[in-house]
Amino acid sequence: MADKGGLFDQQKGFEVDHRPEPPKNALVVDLDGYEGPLDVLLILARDQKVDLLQISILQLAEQFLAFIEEVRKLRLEVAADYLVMAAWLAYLKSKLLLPQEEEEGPSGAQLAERLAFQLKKLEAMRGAAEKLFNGLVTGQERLLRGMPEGVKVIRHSKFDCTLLELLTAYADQEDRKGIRNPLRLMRNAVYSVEAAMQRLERMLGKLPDWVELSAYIPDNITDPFTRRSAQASTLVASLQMVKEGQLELRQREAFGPISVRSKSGETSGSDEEDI
Amino acid sequence: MTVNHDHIRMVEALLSAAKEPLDEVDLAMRLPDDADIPALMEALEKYYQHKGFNLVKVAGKWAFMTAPDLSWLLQDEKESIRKLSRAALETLAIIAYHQPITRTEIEEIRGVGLSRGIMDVLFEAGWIRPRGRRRTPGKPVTYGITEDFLIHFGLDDIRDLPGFDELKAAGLLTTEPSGLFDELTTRDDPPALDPEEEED
Amino acid sequence: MTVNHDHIRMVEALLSAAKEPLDEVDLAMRLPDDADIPALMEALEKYYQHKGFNLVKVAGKWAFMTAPDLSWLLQDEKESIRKLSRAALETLAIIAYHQPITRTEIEEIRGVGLSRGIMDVLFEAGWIRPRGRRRTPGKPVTYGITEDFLIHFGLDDIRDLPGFDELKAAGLLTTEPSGLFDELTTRDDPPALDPEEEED
Repeated sequence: MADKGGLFDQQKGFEVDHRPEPPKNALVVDLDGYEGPLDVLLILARDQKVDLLQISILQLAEQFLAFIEEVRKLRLEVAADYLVMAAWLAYLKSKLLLPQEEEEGPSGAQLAERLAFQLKKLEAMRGAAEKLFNGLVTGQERLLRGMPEGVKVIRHSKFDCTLLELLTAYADQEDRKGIRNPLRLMRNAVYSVEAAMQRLERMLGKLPDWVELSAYIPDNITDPFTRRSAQASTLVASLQMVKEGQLELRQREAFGPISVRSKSGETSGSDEEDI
Repeated sequence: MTVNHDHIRMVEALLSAAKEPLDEVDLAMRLPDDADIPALMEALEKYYQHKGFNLVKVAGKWAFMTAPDLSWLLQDEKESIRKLSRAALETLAIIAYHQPITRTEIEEIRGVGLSRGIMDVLFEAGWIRPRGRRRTPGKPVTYGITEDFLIHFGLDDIRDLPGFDELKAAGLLTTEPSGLFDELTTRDDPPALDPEEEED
Repeated sequence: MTVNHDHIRMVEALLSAAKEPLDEVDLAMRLPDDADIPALMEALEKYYQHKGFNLVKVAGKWAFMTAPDLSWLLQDEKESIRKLSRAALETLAIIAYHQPITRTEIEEIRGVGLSRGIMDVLFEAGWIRPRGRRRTPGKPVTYGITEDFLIHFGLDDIRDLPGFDELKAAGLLTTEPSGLFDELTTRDDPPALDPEEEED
């Protein structure tokens, strides 16, 4: 294709794109320079130098097919969407060339028109993007006050939160859930029921007769949280031991102190050392 | 000028001190009840039109901005330009002109799959936002542009986009599928991602 | 006034856009050689002395500042806006996506206890409300979002919130879903009202 140089020149319009310009060697055809098959078609179409709605789709189809042919000669794999486009254009070409048959669906001419329209649309958006960035961009052509003293916008709600922030918060949350089997750090400040039971069992024989349950709580616990958990666990442990027949519990009035003693006739587990 | 001079001074003070453009509701809340905001703004706009900075309306909000013809003077103060890839630029323009628009419709117009990086960049810039859902099967999310977009590009309204009315009149801003390739393939799977687009 | 009008405009633009006060040397460097800076500043100072903002000299440098008699205008706005804490944001998002939801369920999803203050803030903002009671042991109260929430975030309907896949497509999510909450996040139907629930 002799017009390759001119073809690449069309890409200069966008200043913000800093992709290195493809080499102008007509033998090197690099698909990486294009934004898909429609982009190639648009660039080819511009060579016809007429309004896109007036272009010869037949000629365009031939150009595209030749282009793909060229690319395939140099490089084996061509992205699937280019091949789909090539196949479709070949189909369109045959439809345009063959005499019109009575059949379902749009005619070749209608399809050609639609393609031209789609190219026109894409071109319009490219032009628009360019104009947008060449317009009165705030921060470039027009600057806001550099040193505002700080009137904040009066929002109509007291809290400032954008939808994006909300979505991001949710997404972060979801992201964290993506971690499987997260490491969980157990709170070791909890005095477990098991520990309370062991202690009760060990101490039972040493304290005869009714003793307040609170006496069984280790007195070296200073952290209030741990202390409360020890109280709760000791109570639960004592209830369990009553159920097992090792203990008797007594409470004389509501909210009054709870006393405990070893059930008569029962031997306690062991009477070794205290803590 | 028949507008109240005290009110003029208040608007000047507020707009000069504001960190971002203020709308007329914001101004009305600060000013005495009898202030005629539209008349004040009109007077001020006129008053500042030939100064070194002008009163301009962006996204329906007012702000003092330096005069465009002096932008050459202010090189040091300019914000560094966010470099957008061509794909991102095009996607942004498509969203702005067609909003609300779904992902698939964007892909349809560009004729190529939309890589995740692109939307990411536009979200991050604060220029696009999810707008709602299309009431069609699958209820796809639609996207639109934000107020920041309008402010950034110095537009008061979406209608101020370059060539908006002409493009609309020419029917170029419809999002209906062209049905072009239906003949060949029923594309219910999204078009393959263009690996090149990932690079931005 | 004999000062050059173009020079006046340049000083106005420079001082308006400057991020810090400028001294006369700074200004002279940017202006044409023949600019008479002291005369310009004198003219401008006089010109702006009765406006809503004045040209003032602080520590030998020039800046536009709000007229002292109007500083009250800028006062109470400064504190009126609060940002939501990360925990509150997350809680709000969870309520929005999973409503109606109980306290315990929120805690389960976030993996940490919910402090009282968080819900208070969201109530204060007017974004959440108690919705009813779950018909499970203990009859816990369920929470949901309010109409104000929808208005604030510009949503027509709570169903307009993007789903998991769309968040991912928009680049907001980076990891794979854990599968833990699949039925909550990937269903395409709007979260149906909990049948177990009585609306109040």
